[in-house]
Amino acid sequence: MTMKGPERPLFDVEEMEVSFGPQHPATHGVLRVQMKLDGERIVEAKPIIGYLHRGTEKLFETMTFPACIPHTDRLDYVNAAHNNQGFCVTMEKLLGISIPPRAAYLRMILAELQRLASHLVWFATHAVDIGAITPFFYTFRERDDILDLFEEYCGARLTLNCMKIGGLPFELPEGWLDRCAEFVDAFPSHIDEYETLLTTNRIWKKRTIGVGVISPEDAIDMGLTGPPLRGSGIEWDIRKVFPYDRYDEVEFDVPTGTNCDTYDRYLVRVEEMRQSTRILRQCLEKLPEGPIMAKAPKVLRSPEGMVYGSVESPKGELGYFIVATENGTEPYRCRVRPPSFVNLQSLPKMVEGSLVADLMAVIGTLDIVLGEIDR
Amino acid sequence: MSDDKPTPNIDDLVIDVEAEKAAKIAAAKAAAAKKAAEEASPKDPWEEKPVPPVHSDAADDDDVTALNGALEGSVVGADHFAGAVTVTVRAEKILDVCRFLKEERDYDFLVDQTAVDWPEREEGRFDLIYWLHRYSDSKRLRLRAIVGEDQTLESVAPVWGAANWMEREVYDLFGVVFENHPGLERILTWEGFNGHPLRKDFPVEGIDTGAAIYPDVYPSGGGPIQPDEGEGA
Amino acid sequence: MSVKDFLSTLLMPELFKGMALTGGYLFRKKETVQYPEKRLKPQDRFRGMFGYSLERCIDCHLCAKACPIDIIYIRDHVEVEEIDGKKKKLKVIDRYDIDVKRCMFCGLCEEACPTEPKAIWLTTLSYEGSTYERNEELYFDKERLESWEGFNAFPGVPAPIDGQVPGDALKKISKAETPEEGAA
Amino acid sequence: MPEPILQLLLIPLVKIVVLLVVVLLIVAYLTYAERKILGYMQVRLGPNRVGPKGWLQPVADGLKLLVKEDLVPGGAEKLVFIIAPAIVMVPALVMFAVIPFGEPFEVAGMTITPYLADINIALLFILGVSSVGVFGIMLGGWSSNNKFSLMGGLRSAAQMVSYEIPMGFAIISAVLMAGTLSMVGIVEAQRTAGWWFVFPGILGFGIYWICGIAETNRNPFDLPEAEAELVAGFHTEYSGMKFALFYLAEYANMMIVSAMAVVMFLGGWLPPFPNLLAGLWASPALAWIPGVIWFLAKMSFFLFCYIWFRGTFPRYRFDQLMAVGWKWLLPLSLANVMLVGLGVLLLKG
Repeated sequence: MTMKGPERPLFDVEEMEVSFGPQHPATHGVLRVQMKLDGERIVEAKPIIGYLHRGTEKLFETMTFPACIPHTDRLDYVNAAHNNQGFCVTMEKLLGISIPPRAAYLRMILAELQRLASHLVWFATHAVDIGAITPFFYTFRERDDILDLFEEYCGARLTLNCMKIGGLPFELPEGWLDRCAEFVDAFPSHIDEYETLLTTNRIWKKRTIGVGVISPEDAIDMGLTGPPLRGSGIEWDIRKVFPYDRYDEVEFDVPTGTNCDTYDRYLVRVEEMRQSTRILRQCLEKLPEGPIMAKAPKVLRSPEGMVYGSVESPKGELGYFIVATENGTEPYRCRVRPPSFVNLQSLPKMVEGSLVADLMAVIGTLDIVLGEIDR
Repeated sequence: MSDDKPTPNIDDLVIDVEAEKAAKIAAAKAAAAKKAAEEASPKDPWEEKPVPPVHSDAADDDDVTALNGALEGSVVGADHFAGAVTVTVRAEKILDVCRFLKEERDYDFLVDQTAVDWPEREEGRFDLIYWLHRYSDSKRLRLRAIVGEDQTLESVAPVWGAANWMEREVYDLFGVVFENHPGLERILTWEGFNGHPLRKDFPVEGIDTGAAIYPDVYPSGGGPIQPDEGEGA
Repeated sequence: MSVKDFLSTLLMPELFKGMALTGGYLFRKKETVQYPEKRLKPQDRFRGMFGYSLERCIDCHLCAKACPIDIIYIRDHVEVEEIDGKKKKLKVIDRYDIDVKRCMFCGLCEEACPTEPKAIWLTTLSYEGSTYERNEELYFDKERLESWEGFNAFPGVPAPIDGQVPGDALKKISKAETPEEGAA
Repeated sequence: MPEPILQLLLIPLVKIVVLLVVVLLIVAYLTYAERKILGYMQVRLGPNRVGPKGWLQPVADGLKLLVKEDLVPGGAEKLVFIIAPAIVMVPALVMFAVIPFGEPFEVAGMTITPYLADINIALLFILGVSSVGVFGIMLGGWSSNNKFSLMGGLRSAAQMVSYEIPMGFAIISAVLMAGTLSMVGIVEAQRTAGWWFVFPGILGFGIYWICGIAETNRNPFDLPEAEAELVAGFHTEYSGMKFALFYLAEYANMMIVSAMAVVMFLGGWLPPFPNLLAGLWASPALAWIPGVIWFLAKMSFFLFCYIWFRGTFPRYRFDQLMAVGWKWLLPLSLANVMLVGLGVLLLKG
């Protein structure tokens, strides 16, 4: 990527190498970006990852199927429910378990609440990266309400471990549905509040429109999923394409963008929050009575084969690829397809040729979580 | 057991072997009777015993036939399991197969690429897995290429940009070398790391890399039970 | 550019709207909980610190097997005793240790426990487990698990009370029975 | 004691001491106010642990910074690194010499002016001295031997230089209306004119205010220290009292900009609308309040706005900041000068 401008620079230009992170206020964890700068312009950006590598995939190979679930919590730590759900959905596919409708609906409620929580974290950090500090506190206030709901349901706020292969571990506590409904009713007005601060703000628009553009063709080629792909105008959502649990029974729209830039991805995510509340309303309405666990054996024994299952996590397609051996009680190989990992790969494509400040906007808009990238 | 605590009810700790056996038999009988009664009435799928998916031949899948037609001898076998087709292809032909699938069959999205280690297997140690997606009809196809430990493989990064990091990861964690990769470096571990962590012969507890390892410290008499200590009786 | 657009560019109404919002928040109620003086009360199912009852434990080792990170260490021996003229095997637990410093509070041990009510559970209403020393202070043997001895030593942890040993995550604990520390 | 010594030495000395103490006290409590107000806007309480309601927080902060280890990074230009904070701090304090806080009053038969000096080129003096401050920031950024600091220093140099021009033009519009460069003269001119200059010079006021925010490196123009990009910008490597000097200088500069806005556009120490309210009941009541109070009240409004902006807005990007400065503010300020000049010409003949 060369700098736009006169063919031959007036002065000798020396590129400055800046190592961005792994300790830096804006890198969302321990991401490191090795940059070559020409003044403020990024000539080359190379993400360096692996500072949080804990060998989770190796650990999966040593533990029984149910014992894997708490470890999935720690992959994308702001988004535990989807990790649980992805693993459980995949295992149910492998074992041929079909879960009761009540369990499926409860899973959807938990997953959509978690999506809201995750998007709120994204909103907060994205805004802080671009210099608006106040939305952080407003979104975390609502996120705390969601975490309270989680805590009431399963006893944990962050690393939930709230699903089991074949259903759910707990029945709902008394009054939980009412509190959830109360939250869902109040939430859209809060979204309006956040949007007042940013959506129409001219500084916000200047910072995001036309920044981090990736064309639909490139987006597909780089394997983008989730909001970054939808921001590039491709209507694609695992919940619609390969519905799991009972997502085929609820109505919702898949928002898409047109300009393929950071602002569109911002709008897509904000709209996704609204759609999530819509799904939540329907789920709360339709929630049937019945058992919450399928009739699964206590000790799960797998057939031989490979299976891939995926869910639409707030970051993109979260997939689990499990290779099982005959009568095995633990996965022979369990690969996680982390959406953040694949999405981060297109960071150089998005930022090269733009300014340092745009790097922040793009890292924010990719919504990466390093726990998931490094695994 | 200290004296100030309530002594445990002795009956709870006593196991009457004979009585236990009898109780077990009775319970099993009751369960069998209940099961027979339940089997008579129709049940919801989640009430029934789960039926695991089975393998079936997928040679007549249209992608497989197309592949066979265009690139003769590239397909070794095709298997259908749990709603997905796995096509085993020759490792030497992987780039041609991928290019064909992308250009002719519209598989323009590489969802995932990974590897599986089978150290004991004769055909070759590693399974390379490519998991493709087609947007037009949302079909997914899994390619499998078997690679030996000292074999290399053609990189598919020129076909799908997404393969770049995934191949780096496979190289890092399994040690499979990809040819013509734009920058095959370690990605999750560091350059110079001794070993490939996801191989089955890599110890789970890790290796001494020279970095400080802080051992677990336990109080005297605590800590994990050593094998020579014996696990109960 | 229409007049309206021009005016909105010049007068910056959206910026003032944002300022009105933040300015309005100056006078709203604050969300802060002044921590050491006031505490948020965890929910009934909150997976806090461990509780254990030697009385109920049947020494089946299921919790140790369920634990994903193998931090429960159980050791027992069998004593043959004569009770009422019958010879009976008696399992005696020598050691029941949990290495809490490595625990990730997933609750699988509680889920695996077959007794009713549970012999090991995670529903103590406390989240204050920090210490200055992790090897000794965060290694709980069976005496400490039962009495929470030492655990009380942490500043501000309410002592366990009678009603707070439900043994089952699903059983309701009456909120009135727990010491009221002033939840906000 | 002979009269001249008293007049020339003692009174100015006392005034200097009082001014320094008051200014530094206000600066210290401005940091407290910022944290408190930001906290309140963000549904939290802000500092409230040290002393009642956190009133002693600035003292605690100061003590902490005082006893902190004073690091000079390896490879830094040591001398420059050490004097850079002073270069920033001293001009910020010197500028207070010409700020008129109130009207002269009599004590024991002596007329005492609540300002150090009323020089006839006060505005030029302020413009000149304030430009010195940017050297400190640049030198501090450059001498730290840190790439983020260097970028912060460069950004701040470019930003300050380009915003000083429209700011100068905005000040000129006020000077045109007053017909003098003296700060006291400008306030007196507003008294004779009967209205604050903000009403005829609303455009100039707006430009001055935006430039003032940019000059002090505050949100939404806080690029030199944008923590999301440059960690802490030019003072990344500073710690202890050196950092404190940078920090205090920023707040002192905020006060200067606010004070100048008050003097030039909001009538300095004058109560509002003396001619409109004359004869109404409110007029004597307003006049009864001392001028210093009026001045400080107006100034605190501006300082509050600083904090308010910080709590609300995102940050501009560097090229956008330049575009705003050169493409919008500069032409607007030029046009404003012409408009005001024309108005003055027509009205005053």
